[in-house]
Amino acid sequence: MRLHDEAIVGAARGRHDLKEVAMEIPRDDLVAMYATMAKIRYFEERIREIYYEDKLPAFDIAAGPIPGEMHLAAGQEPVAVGVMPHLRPGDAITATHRPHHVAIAQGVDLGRMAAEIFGKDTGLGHGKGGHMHLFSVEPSFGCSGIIGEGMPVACGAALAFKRQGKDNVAISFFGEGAANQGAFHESLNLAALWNLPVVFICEDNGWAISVPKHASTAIADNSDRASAYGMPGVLVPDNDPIGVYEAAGAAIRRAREGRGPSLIEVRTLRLWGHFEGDADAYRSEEYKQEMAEHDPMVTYPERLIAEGVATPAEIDALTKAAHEEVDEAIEFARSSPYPAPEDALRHVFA
Amino acid sequence: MRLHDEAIVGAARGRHDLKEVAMEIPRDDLVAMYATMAKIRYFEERIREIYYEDKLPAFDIAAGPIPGEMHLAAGQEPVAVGVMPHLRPGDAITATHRPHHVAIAQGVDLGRMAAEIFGKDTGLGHGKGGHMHLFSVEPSFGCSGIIGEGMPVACGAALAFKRQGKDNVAISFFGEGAANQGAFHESLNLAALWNLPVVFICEDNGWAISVPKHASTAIADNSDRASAYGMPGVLVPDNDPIGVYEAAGAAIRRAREGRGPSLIEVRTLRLWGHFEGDADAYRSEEYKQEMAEHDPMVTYPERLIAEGVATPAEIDALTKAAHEEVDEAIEFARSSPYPAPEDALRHVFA
Amino acid sequence: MTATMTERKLTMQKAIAEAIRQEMERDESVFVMGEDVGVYGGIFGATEGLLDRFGPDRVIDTPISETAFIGAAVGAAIHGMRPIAELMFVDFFGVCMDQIYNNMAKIHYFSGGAVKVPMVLTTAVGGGYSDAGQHSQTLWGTFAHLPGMKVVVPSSAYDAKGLMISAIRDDNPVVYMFHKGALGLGWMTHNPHATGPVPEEPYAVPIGKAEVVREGTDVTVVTIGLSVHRAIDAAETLDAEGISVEVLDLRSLVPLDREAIVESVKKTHRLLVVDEDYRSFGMTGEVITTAIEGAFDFLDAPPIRIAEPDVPIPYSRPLERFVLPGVDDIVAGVRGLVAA
Amino acid sequence: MTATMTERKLTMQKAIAEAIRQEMERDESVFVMGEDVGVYGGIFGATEGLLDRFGPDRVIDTPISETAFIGAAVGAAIHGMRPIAELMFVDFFGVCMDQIYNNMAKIHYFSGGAVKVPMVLTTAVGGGYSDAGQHSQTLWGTFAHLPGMKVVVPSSAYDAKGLMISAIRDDNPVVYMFHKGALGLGWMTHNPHATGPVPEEPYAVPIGKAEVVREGTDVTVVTIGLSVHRAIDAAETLDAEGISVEVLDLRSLVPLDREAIVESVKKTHRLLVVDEDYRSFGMTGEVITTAIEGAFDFLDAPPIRIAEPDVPIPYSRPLERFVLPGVDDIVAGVRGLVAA
Ligand SMILES: Cc1ncc(C[n+]2csc(CCOP(=O)(O)OP(=O)(O)O)c2C)c(N)n1
Ligand SMILES: Cc1ncc(C[n+]2csc(CCOP(=O)(O)OP(=O)(O)O)c2C)c(N)n1
Ligand SMILES: [Mg+2]
Ligand SMILES: [Mg+2]
Repeated sequence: MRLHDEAIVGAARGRHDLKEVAMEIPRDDLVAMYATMAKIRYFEERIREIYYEDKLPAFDIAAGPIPGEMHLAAGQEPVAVGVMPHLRPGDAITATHRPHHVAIAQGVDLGRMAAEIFGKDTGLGHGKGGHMHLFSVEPSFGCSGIIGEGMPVACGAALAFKRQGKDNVAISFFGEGAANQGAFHESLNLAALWNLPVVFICEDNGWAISVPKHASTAIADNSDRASAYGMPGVLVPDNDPIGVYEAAGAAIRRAREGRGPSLIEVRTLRLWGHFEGDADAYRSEEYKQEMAEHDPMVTYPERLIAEGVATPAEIDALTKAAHEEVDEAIEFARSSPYPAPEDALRHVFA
Repeated sequence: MRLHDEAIVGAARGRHDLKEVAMEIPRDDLVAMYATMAKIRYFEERIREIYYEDKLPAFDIAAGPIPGEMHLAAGQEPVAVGVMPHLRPGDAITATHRPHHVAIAQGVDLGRMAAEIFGKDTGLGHGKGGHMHLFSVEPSFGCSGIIGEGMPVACGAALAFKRQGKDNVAISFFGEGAANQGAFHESLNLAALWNLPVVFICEDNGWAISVPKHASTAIADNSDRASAYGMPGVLVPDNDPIGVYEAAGAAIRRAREGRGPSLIEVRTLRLWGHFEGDADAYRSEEYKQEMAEHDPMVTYPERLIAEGVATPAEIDALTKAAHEEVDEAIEFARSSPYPAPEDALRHVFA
Repeated sequence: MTATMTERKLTMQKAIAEAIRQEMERDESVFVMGEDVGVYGGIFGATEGLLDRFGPDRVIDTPISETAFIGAAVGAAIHGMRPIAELMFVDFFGVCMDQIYNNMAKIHYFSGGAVKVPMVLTTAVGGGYSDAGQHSQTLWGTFAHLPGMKVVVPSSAYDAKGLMISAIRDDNPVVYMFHKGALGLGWMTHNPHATGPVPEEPYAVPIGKAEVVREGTDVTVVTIGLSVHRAIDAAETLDAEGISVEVLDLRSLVPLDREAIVESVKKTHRLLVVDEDYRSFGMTGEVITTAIEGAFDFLDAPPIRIAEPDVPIPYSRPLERFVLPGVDDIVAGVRGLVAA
Repeated sequence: MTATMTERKLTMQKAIAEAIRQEMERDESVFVMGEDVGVYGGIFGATEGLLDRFGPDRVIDTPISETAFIGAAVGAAIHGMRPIAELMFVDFFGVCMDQIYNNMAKIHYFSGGAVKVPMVLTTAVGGGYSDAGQHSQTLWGTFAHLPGMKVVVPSSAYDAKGLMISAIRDDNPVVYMFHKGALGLGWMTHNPHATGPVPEEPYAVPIGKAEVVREGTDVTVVTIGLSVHRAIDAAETLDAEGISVEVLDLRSLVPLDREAIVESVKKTHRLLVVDEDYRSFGMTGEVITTAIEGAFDFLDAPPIRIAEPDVPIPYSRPLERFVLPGVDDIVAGVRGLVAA
């Protein structure tokens, strides 16, 4: 069954011989990727759970401890965690309306991030930004509610790094839907033209809300669009953290060395609805069932265990530690105070 | 010497064996293309001449019978005339801030077009639009002052034709500078995705005002960007009316037959400054000299004569007829009345 | 509400979808495009049921390419169609405004009247449910400032249907804004005002006519969109205090029914303007200036305004509540005005 | 004009270029990007001479990709630079407004003050030379309506330099609009007001302070940009008739110097607002409302406004003259106001 129009998800699962890869990829990274995936998934699960508090039975988007739209990234963990081990202090990331997995992988303060999602004064933006507008200075993270908006910003960060003589890189995450927004084209051309240290990472989950990729994109692979800018384009076809690790590693190295931008497309899975509350009626039960079978939170630790990289006990311990960290962050968020109403007037200007 | 960064202009001049081509291209078309080129060039010359009336010695853009910006297309005639013979009634064209050659080739009423440029009440838009905003209903022509603005509109015209069961096509002209505007990407994707009868024609004159193509475009040929949309991309490297004729003929046929959009890039020459009054100091005298040597108004008729397609006397007669038609249009424009000032308030709403 | 009344009640969302459906049935040239307008039925339900009824040739899901598809609507409109293009949230206008304000809105003028652009741009506006600063704006002031497009904002289900029908039939580009909080969506906080009587048969509500939705004698409250409901609720409260409030629902900003504003102010001598858009350089200043131009000598007190205080809409509930006009704000404003 | 005077005179265009040069010399983090800012020196000369002085790493010609390069300015500003990005004509805002109003202007707020975006967006505004409706607008009302960015519009060479220096040093995004007709360009109709004394040394003119450029007692004319010159010319004419006109140059719309407006109106009791932007939902309404809010009881007559009458700017000379505010219009307006 085809989850993506042109590739069977999981078909390339065997592509990486872990034994061989293990020689290149430090075991620590393989394990750390799992630990971060566990943190992400549990965070998303907790947020989801809390999101529905006081919103039901008749779903009211404005009610509950976490109101507003909520775009969760369950299934897309591999994209974020495969990039993370290659980052250095000072690197910049721009992400999308579905930002949690990336922010968590980059190491954005989990408590302040959760607090922002709860609209609390201890949040990253003192409650002004919310889930789609998480901004962190160290590490440098930003996201936005407008499709494609972060791509030019990443170019600018990269331009600053270049001008400042730093070997930092900027990473821009965006969905396959965003790849049809003008900003994609302009940004990739600019990055290639100016040889900027940017890596563009397309999270192809096959869907832009209810619109499947084949109804939005004239060709099968956005990675093929890299040739329109003379930059390398790489496809990671199987939502595999290791595939992302390899592709991102090469692209980030390239960027750090002053050899310019790259485009990586990762076929990933949006396990849940576009946003919470989405009935997800445009995807069949069969489709959802097959997605569940390819859930990276199942398949990746299985592989680690099967290939002898980690023991079940290690995996359990990592999972538990991840949960504890998330629970603590959520507890911090919950117990934090709301900003004072009139604080709404602050921070328009510096 | 390289006028375009990656191709020597005129290098491919011998590419078309006229004798052979003559079997495919009706002689009438070859000759008509010349006649239209003559009309365009003379029109641009006359406008240029009149444009400077009362503006000198100290150039004042607001003065004279034709005020405002003026972008002339001398040198780009081949792009327009190569497309024209393939058009049918009902086809739609969108052009740019440099629109005259295309409008003339399509057969837009020359007198009303000139009158619009003079700001007269008899103009296509009763003086409201001016040189960058020429709109004609039959033939369907539009242009605009915003880079890339016409490309989505052409997609929409094509969508209408498709829905109405017509075999009409829409042609969108744009500069190589415009190919880095988001609208390019979005339009080409949309056209390919919906299999629309559109032909995108990139007039690559190598310059966006003072910015050379290599400083704006990450790759050499915009025609190569067609692959990012799964559509055919064709390069006409030599500003050759016959090359354009062939490429446009194939693309338009394809579109009419419901086989979807194409992208054609034509290396052409902007013989004059970006706009009148432009000192054109960013291009060397040597460069300008070489451009003059490749002036299609010289090379094309020479070829027609050399290959026995037309006699010098025929060429002269065509030139004379073209001049007469233009003179008449300009005379009509000059002698027409201005709109009444308060007419400015009309036509905001239908 | 002048057309025949019927007992059938609809939410504003259903009224919009019905209007589009009826016009599509009547006129082959009407079609819809936008993100998620097909199987999803529009994120705010404006195209609910249309895909099933008319198929994918007339109800077209688009890529996230607002410049391309809104520009394509312009091109299609020029060539004999009557497209309805949906910009999912008005907040996204920044990626496609050129096609809207410089192209859609100006071609008719540039062509000296020769070319018509009969299209509707639908878009969702408004906050109040913690969607933060890129998904909660109304921005109608921005659209109304730029000439060449009509701008309508219904506040009732009845008007929603009638104005949509007028918009589709209009030979000009019409920006049709629906306030998310007034649609009566199942997943938004219940709004009793969102449901109202809507005749089955097609009818047109004229664009450019304001409506006195509540008569009063002491103060005129001029507003639009969801704030009409807020104003009515405030008026009920004030009634109990013996203050009689007239509520004028502008219904469209372009054309702006200046006569209706002036007339009401001449009657009540006091004006409060309520706006969910940013305060400065927007609707409140325009309405107050209109009153000054037309009824200066009738004013017993300087007009006042309640609007979003020129800050991006914040996410957190207490912050957002603080910046959006509330019923209490209107009550307090009217009290102050009467005391002045 | 409070800083030390010098006899050296510059056009506004030279004053802008000098300000940028001096700031680039002072601060390595300042750089310029935009279309034709390099060898061409900016279509309106704002970056004249900078490429030679600073080279292509700090004076960067861009593709025609406003979304990308203005967004890149945002990214660079966040990361320690102070970019100046030029949007060649303000009319082009529609292709890149999202980066401007939703990103540049809001990140500081969304981040709760953590992230700063110190950048300047320069752009040319205004008509009067038959460049038609996509190259002649001022649109400052559109920018001023949307929160999070400062909006400045100098009318003199002195202010142009001082405001540019303030804009570059400001930790906030500043939209810096220069009116083509006020720049003193060789190829524009000669404007004697465009040239004025400009000190050599760097100095800052504060953003948010209006200036009384001509004192008067009978009528206040509030305006901005090129219309300041029109108002001064009108005032001279009216002087001869015994009407004393005070001209207030707002100099910035955000922040708006409301005190200055109110103060002047309290003195003269009569207000005329002149604006080259579209009339409705813009600056004129905001200024008049500000006067109403602050000086209602001082007004002897309803304030009036002269502005572009809500039509796209037409191309043809007589048409454009008709829609743009002229000296004669101001003279007539003031006469009417005094007679009222
Ligand atoms: C410019 C713009 N257009 C439309 C939207 C509405 N919208 C939000 S998310 C989304 C789908 C995005 O799809 P994709 O880029 O694939 O990301 P995903 O949601 O799959 O992570 C859309 C259309 C928006 N936020 N911005
Ligand atoms: C969106 C936008 N950005 C910038 C401009 C200013 N501008 C007018 S023409 C031009 C150069 C266009 O270059 P190209 O597309 O190659 O066309 P050419 O002038 O060479 O015919 C520029 C930058 C504009 N009109 N619109
Ligand atoms: Mg997606
Ligand atoms: Mg060019």
